[in-house]
Amino acid sequence: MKRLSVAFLSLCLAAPAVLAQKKYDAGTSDTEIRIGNTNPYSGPASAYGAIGKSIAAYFRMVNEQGGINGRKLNFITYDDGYSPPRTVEMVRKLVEQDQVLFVFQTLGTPSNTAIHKYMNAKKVPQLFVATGATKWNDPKHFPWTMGWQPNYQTEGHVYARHILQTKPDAKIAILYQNDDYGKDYVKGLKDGLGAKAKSLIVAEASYEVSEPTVDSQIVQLQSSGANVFFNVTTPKFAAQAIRKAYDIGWKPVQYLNNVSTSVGSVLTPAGLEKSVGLITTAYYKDPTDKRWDNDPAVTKWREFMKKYHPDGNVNDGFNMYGYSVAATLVQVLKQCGNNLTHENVMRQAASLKDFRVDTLLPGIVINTSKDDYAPIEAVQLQRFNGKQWELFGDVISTEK
Amino acid sequence: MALLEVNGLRAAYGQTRVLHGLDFALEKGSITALLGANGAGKTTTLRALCGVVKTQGEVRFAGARIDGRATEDIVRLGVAHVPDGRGTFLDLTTEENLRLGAYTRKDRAAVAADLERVYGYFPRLRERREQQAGTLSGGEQQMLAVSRALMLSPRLMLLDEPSFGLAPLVVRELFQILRRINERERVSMLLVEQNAALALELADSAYLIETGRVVLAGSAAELKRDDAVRRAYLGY
Amino acid sequence: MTKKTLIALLLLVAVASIVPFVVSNYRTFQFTLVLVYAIALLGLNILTGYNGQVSLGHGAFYAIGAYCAAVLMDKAGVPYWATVPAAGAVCLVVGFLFGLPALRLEGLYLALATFALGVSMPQLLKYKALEEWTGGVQGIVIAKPDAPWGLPLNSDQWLYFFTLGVALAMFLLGWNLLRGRVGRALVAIRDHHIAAEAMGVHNALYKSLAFGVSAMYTGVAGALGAIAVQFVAPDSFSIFLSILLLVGIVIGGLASISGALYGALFIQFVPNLADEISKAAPWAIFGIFMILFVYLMPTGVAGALRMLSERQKRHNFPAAKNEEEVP
Amino acid sequence: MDAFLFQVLAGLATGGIYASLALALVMIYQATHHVNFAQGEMAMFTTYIAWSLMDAGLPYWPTFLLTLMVAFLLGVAIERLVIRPVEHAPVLAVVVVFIALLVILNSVTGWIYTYTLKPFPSPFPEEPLWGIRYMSPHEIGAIGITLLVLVALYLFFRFTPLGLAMRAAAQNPQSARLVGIRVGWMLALGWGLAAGIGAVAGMMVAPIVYLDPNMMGGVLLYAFAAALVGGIDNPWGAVLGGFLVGVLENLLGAFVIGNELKLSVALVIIVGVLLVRPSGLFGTVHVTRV
Repeated sequence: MKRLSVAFLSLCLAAPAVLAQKKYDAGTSDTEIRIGNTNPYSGPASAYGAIGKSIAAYFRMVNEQGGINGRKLNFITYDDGYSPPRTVEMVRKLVEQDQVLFVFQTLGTPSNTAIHKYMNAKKVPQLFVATGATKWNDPKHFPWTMGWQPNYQTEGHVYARHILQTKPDAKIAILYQNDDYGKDYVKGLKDGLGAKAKSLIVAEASYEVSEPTVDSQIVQLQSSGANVFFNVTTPKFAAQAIRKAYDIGWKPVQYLNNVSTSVGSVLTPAGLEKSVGLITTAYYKDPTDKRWDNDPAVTKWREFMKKYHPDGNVNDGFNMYGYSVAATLVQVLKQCGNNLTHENVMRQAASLKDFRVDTLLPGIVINTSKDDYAPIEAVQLQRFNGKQWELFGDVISTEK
Repeated sequence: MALLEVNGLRAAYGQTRVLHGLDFALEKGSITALLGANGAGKTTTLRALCGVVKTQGEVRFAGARIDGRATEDIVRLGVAHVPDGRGTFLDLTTEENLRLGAYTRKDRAAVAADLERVYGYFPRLRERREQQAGTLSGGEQQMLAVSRALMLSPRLMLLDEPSFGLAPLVVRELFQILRRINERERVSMLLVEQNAALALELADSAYLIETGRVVLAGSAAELKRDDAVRRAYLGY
Repeated sequence: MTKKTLIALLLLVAVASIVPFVVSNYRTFQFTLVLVYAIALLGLNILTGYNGQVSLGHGAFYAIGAYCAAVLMDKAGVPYWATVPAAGAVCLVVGFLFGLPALRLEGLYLALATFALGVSMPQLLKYKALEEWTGGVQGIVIAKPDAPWGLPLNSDQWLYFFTLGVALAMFLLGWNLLRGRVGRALVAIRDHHIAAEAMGVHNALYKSLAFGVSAMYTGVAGALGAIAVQFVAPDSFSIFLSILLLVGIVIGGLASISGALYGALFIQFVPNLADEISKAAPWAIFGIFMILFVYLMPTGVAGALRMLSERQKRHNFPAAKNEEEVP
Repeated sequence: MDAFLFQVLAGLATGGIYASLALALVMIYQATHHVNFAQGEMAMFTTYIAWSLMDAGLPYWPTFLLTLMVAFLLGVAIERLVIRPVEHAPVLAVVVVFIALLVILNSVTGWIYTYTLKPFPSPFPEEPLWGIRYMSPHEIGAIGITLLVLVALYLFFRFTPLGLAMRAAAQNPQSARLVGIRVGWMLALGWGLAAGIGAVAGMMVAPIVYLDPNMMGGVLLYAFAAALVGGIDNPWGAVLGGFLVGVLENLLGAFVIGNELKLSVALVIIVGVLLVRPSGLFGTVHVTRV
């Protein structure tokens, strides 16, 4: 019933646009919509390149199925090697030379910060950026920039709330990556703990991505006597940390950030038996989680991978992420109808109403408005039982 | 029959031609000297013979053509080179340097015997056998260079300025040993020397080279008597 | 300077001045970056090419220069043009100081020390105690300068000319320095340091000075780069920047002033070209380009051009040639 | 006190990682007098080959041996095909070729295998040995293997004519030719052996840090520092250097200056040591006579 009403609503929204005159900005025509993107396809951060590649595959599928309102999506993606100066260069190329209608899923907090001002000065949408910093939800000052995923700080809040509810005597140890992403999480947790943060957090240790292991940090954290471990790490270090904590006999309650929840590429390397009891949040379906083996959406995704992205790794959550965010964009473009201007793209992106991507967890819907530039604002806690993640509690809204 | 025959040997460094068709021969068992001023092409001749520089012309060793062959292969025929600058492996020990001289030989027992014999010639090297060769004095390094060449059990030794930078007494000792090696072990030697007097004392025959060509040839005694040689190279 | 080189230089400047009016703003921005890299590469070349001290960490000086500019503009409100000499001065001092202990290090050991500097720099920039100025992991966003005096130029064009002016000044300075006594001393130290000492060249002073001057050039480039990109962050100055600079001087041509420009063109445009060729493995293509350049021009583009022009001369005056060559 | 001991043990475990790659660097340096910046990526690439073989169903030890052979051939092939043409180019041009190899291998591996983390099996048991929890059996075993390689390397260079010839060829190729050493093949052999040692390092490191194309990226600097601080021409020194760097870094991070600056400070200390002892702690002092 609900789905029907959503469909009806979007039909209503779309109808006037179809009737109206076609309006184009640079990068669009009757046959094409040009979309720009930067991703690290080279360098130490190239793991993220999977996102750009899966988005490209998704658009290939859309185009093969006839495009959007008869227009083919022309996805122009450049390598920035995760270096902000190169992002600036590449985005200028996209905007000024390739004349894209907007950039989409540019990846990395520093990279997006580097182009933040430029995009807003140019009034070209910087849509659904691939980073979880809070600053992307600032429509007042930066009306042309919008995030997509739940932001790191609010995820930190969720864990803080859970800790306060379930373990008031917690002694918390934190391991975090020494960059904006790690620090955002830590800030979120501290904010969530409020005045108690000082007394509850007993140890913090950071690591650099260039370090081979985080063993030393885990030993440090263990010796603090903590009984709660907040693990803010990317997949490789997450797996190392989980394994090391288990091996040295440290058995705290473990909170793992959502970046590294993949069963296939984090928990399996760490050891499934060593991962029992981990708590995290989720918002999209992990394709390597047995729970979704027969899920129609995941099955559909698998077929997509086979047909359009055979080089991609089906154990890689980034491929699911890319698929989901691309699906969100397609909805925005559908809503735009024939009015393909910078302004309308931004307006439609800011008027997603209860939009549901079937690869997101059940109950998580996307809502945006002109004051709310945070598309996904709900997550659900889950615990690992040795075989698969088990959701518990309700979908938690992270809206402030 | 000559052990070494050289016909029309030409060589150049890049664009600079150094040898302009050199002809000479070396009798088996003899010591032959190449004389000449600085830059006449003596060192280049030795380098050309063992394939270190590219050449044109014909070089026969024991009747077989060796021009154009790789240095390593020429060495394997029994041609040992005592290069200018001594070619010491500075970071290796004295004994390791000597063992390298015998690198191509498979007869272990004979190599061990040769090592002893070399130490017999140069007792100083035995004292310094475990020492890093770079710490040896100039004279000791020259002895090491000669010894390393001997370790090949060579049929022909190419000696490039063995007297260079050595005290006269050391030179005398070294040349006596060279003579002894030549006599006892029938090792032929091609000697390049700037010190013509010294060379002619040791050598059986000699060639005088000027700007890449042989200008005079004969027995050591004949050259010693030659006026031009005396004036220009012997200084009396 | 011979008449011929002067004419060539003027011609080059004339062409460079026309560029921003015939290409798009985006291209102008790219050429600004080329000039920035060229200054940095000239700096590295003074140290590594001319003086033979290998640096695997010059990105660190680039970063210091960039942060100097950004912090001065952001915190102290210093106008952008004044930050460039300030960055140069800071890097001169830092480089000179780094050069002092480096005196005792040669070859591989110096490579390690500089490599370490390059790897550590982003971590230092993130360090808590400095966060107040550096903005920590978030970096600093800076404003783009507009053309002054009502010049009819947009900010990209103005920035290009500003950079071009600085680059010209730096290149002339470098040319003066390297053609004269200082340059000869640097090369003498590189080739025969003991002999140079014997000839009365003060090795230690020259080597540390080379470090300082080299860092100054790279720091000036960093400041200009920061102004052009309008953003600095630790991630902008990873060790790959240092490595890219080294690749730049080798491919441009070691110990060559013009080589800096060729190297800059290479490191600016070849990665983009590689990306155009293959999304799947852009680095692989980039690596192949590097190898091809080294194979075809082992002494760099500048070295290859020099050889070509010499061959041309020889071709024109074959008789004269032989006379010269006789030792 | 316990915390201190645990940090030392954890430091030895990571030090073992540095030591194993440092050995490969020493090997290639002994044989060619170059420090191969692509050594880590070669190790990583061959470890992926091992992964593929095991993925195809081959058991561990046959895979291990087969990988060593493949790595050896790969090393020889790289020397012959890629390095040989720049034999006479300036040293820095060769360095650029190394950098090129590094980026090519990294990129191609990512392309073939994707960047997703892969677990890599260990030949050692899972259960803690002798009740030591702070070093996993694999970490202990890996150190053992590294020491085995070290002894083999030492014996090879010290006592075999081939080892001696390789050192000679690297030090003074001209003289080496004059005693009949085929210098070209020595270099190729050196590359092959270094690649083999690298493969061992990769297969020992991968179970600890997991297999991904950037597995060795961070390790290279540490291994380089370890090799130099121990003495680049001394395999014992390199291994000790590895442990030293690992332990030093952990102690600095845990007790002295915190994790953010531990690498920087460790490097400053290492460079300081090199200032005082320019040939490393255990390296041969090089003499130059004028």
